Amino acid sequence: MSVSAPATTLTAEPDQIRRGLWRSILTFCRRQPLGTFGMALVIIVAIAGLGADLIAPYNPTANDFAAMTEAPSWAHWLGTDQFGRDMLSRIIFGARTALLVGLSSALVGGVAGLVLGVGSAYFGGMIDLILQRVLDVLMAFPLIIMALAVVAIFGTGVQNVIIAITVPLIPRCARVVRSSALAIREIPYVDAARACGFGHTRIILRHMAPNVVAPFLIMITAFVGQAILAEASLSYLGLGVQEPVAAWGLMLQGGAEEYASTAPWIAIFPGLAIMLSVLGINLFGDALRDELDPKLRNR
Amino acid sequence: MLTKIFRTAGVSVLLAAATGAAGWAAETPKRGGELVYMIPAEAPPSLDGHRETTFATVHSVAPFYSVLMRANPDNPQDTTSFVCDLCTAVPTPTDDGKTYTFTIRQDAKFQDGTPLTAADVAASWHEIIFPPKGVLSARANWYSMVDSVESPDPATVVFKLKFATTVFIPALADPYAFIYEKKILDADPHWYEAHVMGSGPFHFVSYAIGQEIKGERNPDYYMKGLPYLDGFTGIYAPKEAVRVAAIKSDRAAIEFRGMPPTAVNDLKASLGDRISVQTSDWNCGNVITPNSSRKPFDDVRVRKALLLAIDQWNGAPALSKIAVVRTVGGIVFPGSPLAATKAELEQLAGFYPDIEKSRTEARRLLKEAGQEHLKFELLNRNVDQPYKFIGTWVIDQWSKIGVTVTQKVVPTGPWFAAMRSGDFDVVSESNCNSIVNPVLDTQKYLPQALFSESYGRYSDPVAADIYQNMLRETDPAKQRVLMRAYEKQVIDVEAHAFPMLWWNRIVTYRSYVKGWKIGPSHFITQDLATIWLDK
Amino acid sequence: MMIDTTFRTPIRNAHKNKIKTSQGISGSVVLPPLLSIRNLHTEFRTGRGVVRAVGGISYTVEAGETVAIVGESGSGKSVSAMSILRLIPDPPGRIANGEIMFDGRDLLILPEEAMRKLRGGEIGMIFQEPMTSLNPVLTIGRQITETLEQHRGATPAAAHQRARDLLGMVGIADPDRRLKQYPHQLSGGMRQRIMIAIALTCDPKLIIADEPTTALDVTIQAQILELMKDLTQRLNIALVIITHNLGVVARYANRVNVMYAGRIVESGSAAAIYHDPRHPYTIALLRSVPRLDRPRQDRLDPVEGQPPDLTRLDAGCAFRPRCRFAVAACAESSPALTAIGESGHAAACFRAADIARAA
Amino acid sequence: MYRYVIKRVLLMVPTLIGAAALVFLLMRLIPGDICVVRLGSGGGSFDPRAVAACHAELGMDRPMWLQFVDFVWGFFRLDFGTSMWSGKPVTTEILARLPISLEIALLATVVAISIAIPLGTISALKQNTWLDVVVRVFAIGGIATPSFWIGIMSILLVLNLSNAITGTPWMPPIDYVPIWKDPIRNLSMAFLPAITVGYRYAAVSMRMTRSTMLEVMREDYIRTARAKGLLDKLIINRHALKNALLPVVTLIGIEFAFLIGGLVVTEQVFNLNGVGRLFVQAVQNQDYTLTQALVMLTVTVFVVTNFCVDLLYAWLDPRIRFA
Amino acid sequence: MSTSVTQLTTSPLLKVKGLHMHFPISEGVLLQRSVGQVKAVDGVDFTVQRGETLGLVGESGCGKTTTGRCILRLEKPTAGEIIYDGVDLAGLARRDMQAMRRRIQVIFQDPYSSLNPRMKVGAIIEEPMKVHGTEPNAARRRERARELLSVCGLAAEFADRYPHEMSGGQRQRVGIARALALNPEFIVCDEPVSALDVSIQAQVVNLLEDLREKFGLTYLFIAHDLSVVRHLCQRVAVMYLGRIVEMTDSDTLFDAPLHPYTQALLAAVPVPDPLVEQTRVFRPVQGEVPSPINPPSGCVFHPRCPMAVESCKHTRPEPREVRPGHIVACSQINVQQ
Repeated sequence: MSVSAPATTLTAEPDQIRRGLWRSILTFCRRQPLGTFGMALVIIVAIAGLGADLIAPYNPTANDFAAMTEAPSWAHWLGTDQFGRDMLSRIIFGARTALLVGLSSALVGGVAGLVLGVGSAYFGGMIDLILQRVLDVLMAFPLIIMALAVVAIFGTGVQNVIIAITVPLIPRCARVVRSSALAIREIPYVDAARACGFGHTRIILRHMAPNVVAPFLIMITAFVGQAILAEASLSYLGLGVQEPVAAWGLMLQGGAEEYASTAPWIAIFPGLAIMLSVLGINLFGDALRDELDPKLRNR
Repeated sequence: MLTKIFRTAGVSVLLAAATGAAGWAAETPKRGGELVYMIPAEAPPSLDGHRETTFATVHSVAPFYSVLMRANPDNPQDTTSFVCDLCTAVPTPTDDGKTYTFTIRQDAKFQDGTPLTAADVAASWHEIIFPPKGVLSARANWYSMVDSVESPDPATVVFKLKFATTVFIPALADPYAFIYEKKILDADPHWYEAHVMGSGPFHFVSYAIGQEIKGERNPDYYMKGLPYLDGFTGIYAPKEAVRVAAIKSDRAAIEFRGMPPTAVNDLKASLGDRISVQTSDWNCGNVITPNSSRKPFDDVRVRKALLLAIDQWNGAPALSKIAVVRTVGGIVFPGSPLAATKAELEQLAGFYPDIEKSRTEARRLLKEAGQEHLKFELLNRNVDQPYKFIGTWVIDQWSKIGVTVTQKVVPTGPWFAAMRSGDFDVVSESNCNSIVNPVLDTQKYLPQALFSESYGRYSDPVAADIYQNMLRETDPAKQRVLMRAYEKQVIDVEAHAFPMLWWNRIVTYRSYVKGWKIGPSHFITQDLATIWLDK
Repeated sequence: MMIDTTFRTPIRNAHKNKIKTSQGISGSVVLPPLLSIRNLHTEFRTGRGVVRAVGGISYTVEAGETVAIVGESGSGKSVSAMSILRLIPDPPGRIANGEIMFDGRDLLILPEEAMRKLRGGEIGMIFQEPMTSLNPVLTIGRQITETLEQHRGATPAAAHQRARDLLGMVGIADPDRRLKQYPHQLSGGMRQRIMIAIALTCDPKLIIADEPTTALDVTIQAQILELMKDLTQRLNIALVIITHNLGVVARYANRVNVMYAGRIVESGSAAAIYHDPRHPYTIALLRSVPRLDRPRQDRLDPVEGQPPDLTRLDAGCAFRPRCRFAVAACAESSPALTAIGESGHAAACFRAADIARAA
Repeated sequence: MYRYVIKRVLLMVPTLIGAAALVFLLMRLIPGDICVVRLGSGGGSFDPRAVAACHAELGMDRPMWLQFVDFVWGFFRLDFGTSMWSGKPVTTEILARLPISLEIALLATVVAISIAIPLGTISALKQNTWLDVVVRVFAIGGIATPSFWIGIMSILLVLNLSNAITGTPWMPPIDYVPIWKDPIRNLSMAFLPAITVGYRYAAVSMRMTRSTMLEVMREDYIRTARAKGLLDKLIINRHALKNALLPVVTLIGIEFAFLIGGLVVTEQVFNLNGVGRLFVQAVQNQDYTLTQALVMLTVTVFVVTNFCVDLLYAWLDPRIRFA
Repeated sequence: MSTSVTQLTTSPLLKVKGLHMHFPISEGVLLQRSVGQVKAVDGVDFTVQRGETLGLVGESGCGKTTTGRCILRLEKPTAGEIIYDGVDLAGLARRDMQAMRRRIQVIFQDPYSSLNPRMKVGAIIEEPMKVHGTEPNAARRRERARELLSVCGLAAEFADRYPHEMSGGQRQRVGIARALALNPEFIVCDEPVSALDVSIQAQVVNLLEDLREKFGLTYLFIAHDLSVVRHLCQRVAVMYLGRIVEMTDSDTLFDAPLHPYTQALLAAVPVPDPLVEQTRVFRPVQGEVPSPINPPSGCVFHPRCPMAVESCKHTRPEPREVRPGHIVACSQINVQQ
């Protein structure tokens, strides 16, 4: 072999691995069997939610007085509820509501929290200090209490429930983002960006925000789960999504208690739907965190 | 276990009211024992019946108090039978029906030992009818016909009216109209909010805030031999599931207000004949009220289309399996002689026997009004039984004429606020009073100018006229004719508000509880004096 | 330069040097060495494949001597040291093969319980990061005495006394106060002294120091190294010092093993390594370091290229792509460590002999 | 340390005032008022003159800012006024409900801690074994399941199980008896709610224990401890747990403060006459004084718990204690 | 060195005068008040001539990095002047500073964290050009980024890589390429090689030298590794606890240091040659660096200084030019030639 290897130019070695998306997914599946299970659950919920119109065997809102509180059968796999509505169809359409409520409140709350958190961390000083105090106040209210107040003011319905869940999520998100952003602010590449003379906006958006994305995404997954649960709790108190919209929490409201012993399918299946989807989201989020956090990874 | 649940599910076991009533008359009551019952509500704001409207107050303290008159406890189903409690006989009015003179019994004593006199009765009624400044009287408007209340001597109370009317005696039998001690009222009109001092069958023992109230037998009760019970405990339990479980596990014996059929099925399935049931038509009914001041509900065709779309006759049997509703009726409680018969009802829009015809007409009306794809929001109250059941049902009914409805459910406060400020499209409300008094009860359908708790925001001089005549009509037959005209005007002609199914009171209890008869109102027959335990 | 004659860097104990060099790598003459590692392989199973962090190394350490393991990051020097105490986290790590004889026992087949007694008892260890290697929530005293209590069954009072003595030994004044303090209340240098004290607690025969001064400032580094040297000499403790700092090696080590890509490429006395290097990597390494004691040369002579990916080593010499002496044979097989020149000097290069002339 | 305490105490003040302002505002934004709710809740008609009398009685006709000043001033004098709903002193209303809620919260905490720490530790030490998988699924299950659903299902289970075993259905008592009067009755009432609330609590703490334990076990000082030849038991108990529990302590504290959120729903399910149920009642009745006091109680509990946790943390972590 | 002497006549590119950087230690709830100061930099003066490399050495916490950050205006100095080509950077408004940033660039110590992990190498290098508009054409920018990579010894295909796909040495080259993107005159090198392995270190040192010649750059070279400093710098300033204790040309400093601290520092560094080491006289300096929150009175080095006399405890020695071009801050040194 020649001794005169290029002294000045290093070549990119072709065998260095650049993982493709599919490959990353495969690796993830191999290393995180629980996470994969979670991902599968999430995918099922997503498919159910998106394709509800195509999948659901019945109209989820049509009352059928000829088939009230029927036990699971071939015609109605998961039975019917007190209005004779097909439970399976309502659960499938409920996935749509869950996705809508979960995703939109987690995303809106998350993005608002992201902006507040990163901004607060970046600018520091008085802005940060005041924002911290405001967040302290908001954080001191338990989520359900805050949500109760918001629903009491605006009334129920999908949109208001989303608002009610989003509002208390914002400070929680801002907190998490702020602390990761604070850590990132200390990382030299932010200094490097400042030394290059970049503006605040560019530094925040291009250099800081993308790097809080990993913890942010993981947090979002947790928030989606929390939002679905919060919706269920609100519904249980009668202040969640309202009839005739199909929603899991709503299906449990009344039904879970009234029919738990005489028509348990009305009480059990929506609860299972909530449990499995939130379980799936959390398992997936946990696995994602393990995968993205080098500290938790086995080398 | 699961198979058992599945097998018994859906089996509906309902006993007729008569079954319970026939059974106990023959038996000899046993004395003693303590009754534990559930009060299906949060604890009442105060214990003062004069100022409160919640049944929780009645269910909590009625056993401690006497009243002047009451619905007949031996035949509570008769909406026109009123009997004396503290008076000795129901008086015949004099002075063209404008003066009522009551003789008060002299053997009643307050818990503190003070004898009860006509002065106490007059003072209590005076406080109810003419509340002094700073004192709340929730139902003072029932007594607008009363001119004065006086007690010329310790045994006599005289009511003078402005005009003769049939609504006076039922109003006097209001189960909230507890007789208080005059000297206490004089000293502090608010005293009774937090304290109890009555002359009823039971003496007050204790009240644990938000949790329970306890009473013990009044040994000096003027109805000799009563009460049978040594004492009672009323536990506040707003959650239906908890109440069902409590009765199931015998933590409590009865809940007097009424449970939905599913709960009854559940109890029957697990306890069989250890459970008894009494049912009755309930003097509460839901009302769907469109906001006539808001487009397009200012158009009678739209209102009428919404009314026509609802299939009450077929809805009733189905809904009665899942909700506390049962009977199709008009604006008057079906158990009252003033109520419309089925034939009369079927003449009114919304009650036609042929639903297809009704809906075709409804669609035609909508088309005519240019509202074929009507979309609106139904305002509903955050109460399950039966508000939300009715809501879900009517929304499905309306979808059948192409109307899309979303629902906004709010707690009681915002619900009232929205109704009072007219901030709604269509609201689901109810009409429910402590005692059946049809003419007063149907004030609900008067324009708001005449009755402040009517929320449809319409004006209707015709209806107002008919009502005034009905109020002053003392001949029952003529009054009934006027009622029909009034009903036709507010429903069929104007469709101001749609009376929905009347409720169904199903009281489920441990079979060892005897001596209690169900009435059409959950406020009456709550003094527990005749109840005994067969244990 | 400041003239001060109070302390002169002592020259290695010549008599000891002789014993050791006579045994050398083939060594099995008179006394068995204190520590003898043979053909040690340690690997890590990762998502990217198996990382052969240590690919068959052998060396010996005599009682009381200081042996340096030199190499760049990723050369396997730390892993090889951790392997001695079997502190490789498993999974993902695994000692795949080899033999580690310590004081007559093979550590790789020793039961876990016996191994545990050995750790901290007969072999002490000092780590790179004094900041993180001490438990932040336990007092210094606790962290010293627990070793004694564990290994010697010492009473708390006796352990405390010993801890005070140890602090004195490592040059920490006011030991009573220090023992009650927590690591964060001490400076980096102080903490490393504590680490040394912990390593010394049970009078070990061997101390393994993994980059003990890398995280410290120069002046503190010098203090710590002097202390270690002084103590190991006084107490006749063998020291395996792992470092990438060639200066430290030159100043303190009796013998040196140079590691590259998981293997020892050259081994010998410090003098031999520095003045007669036979492996191209050693040569390149020495040339690439700027010298403090010499006026600046024109340019440094760096080792070009990058260290190899340990997951994809081939049969040939791992240094071959960066080697200016590489020949065809280098691709065929990996050269074994072969003795050359003076006793105890060995290099793993086919052209070791040619290089002597070339260099 | 002394400065630190003072600083933390002072930090509470703006939080409390902010919370007071927020709850005051939120309550008044809710449409409707207590008088109408009170008079109309029976569903029947009521006299409009009574509404006006009620407004005057409750002082609702006074200017808003005056009401706020009264409220804040009252708060600092620990005078919360009287409940607008019942006319009783707010303190009486709350104190009547506090014992049961506190008891459930404490029991739940005990349940949570006694499950979470051992299971979380084992799960971390046996990472990626079947045991770990079971523990993790169990933990995430606690986070994923609506607590009221667990409550409903557990009541049902108890009823049916007891029926199946003894032939008579059994359920926990529905009225509260203080523990010193009748411990068995008291505990049989409290255990189901405590488990229901505690499961989630345990789940959250368990996850935290597991992940910090995993992190700590990779720390250099654990390697040092192993290199010192310490027994595994000692390494885990003294070196790892002590460090790993620091964040867990914080979490347990914060979650304790948030228990009230869980109680809001759970107390409904079990018909417990506690502050959670009182809170829902107060909000629904639009009882401003009571709601305000309850929110301030929650916020104060939150703030004080956080404060205590910080102190505890500082006490446990010498890095802060001696900073 | 002779070059530096000749250039002394021309005006220096950078003149730092009386630089102070005190970080407040603040406490308080809403309104923070200062309860103390970390005197990271406490009165530093030096100049850098055009084309020269000034080494700034010292142990951790001596303020060398903070000095660099002040020049870059990553920190706003508490007091003092930083006159760069006639402009005082210390007082410059943010906007005006942005313009100066084109001329002054930086290379950071840690090649792992000084590159944004979410950006491709090409984008990292192009970004400054884009923001400053020095190369508005995207294609030309791309071209130039590739050029810079090759100047820094990296193949053009690295432009499409993410930093985490590269080794430390490669990343440091990217960091250098980014610094060069705006064609600066002056680069603050903040420990650019200390995180690298020995063999890679040499590669980067050579690269820095090449670039200096090729582009006529001026470096402020901050490092704790004295050998690298000796290799790369014409002049060296030694810092201790926020102050410069000695400053002179490289060879003088390393061969005949005057300040006792410099002497101790040099003595502590082992030389990679056992024979030399055997002959070296060495006694490590005692004690540790005191806290900059509460530095010793008088001469900050006096508690550790073997030459300290009583007056050192009270009087702060001012830097003096004991020989032409040789500045020492020690009252005990009296060399006049």
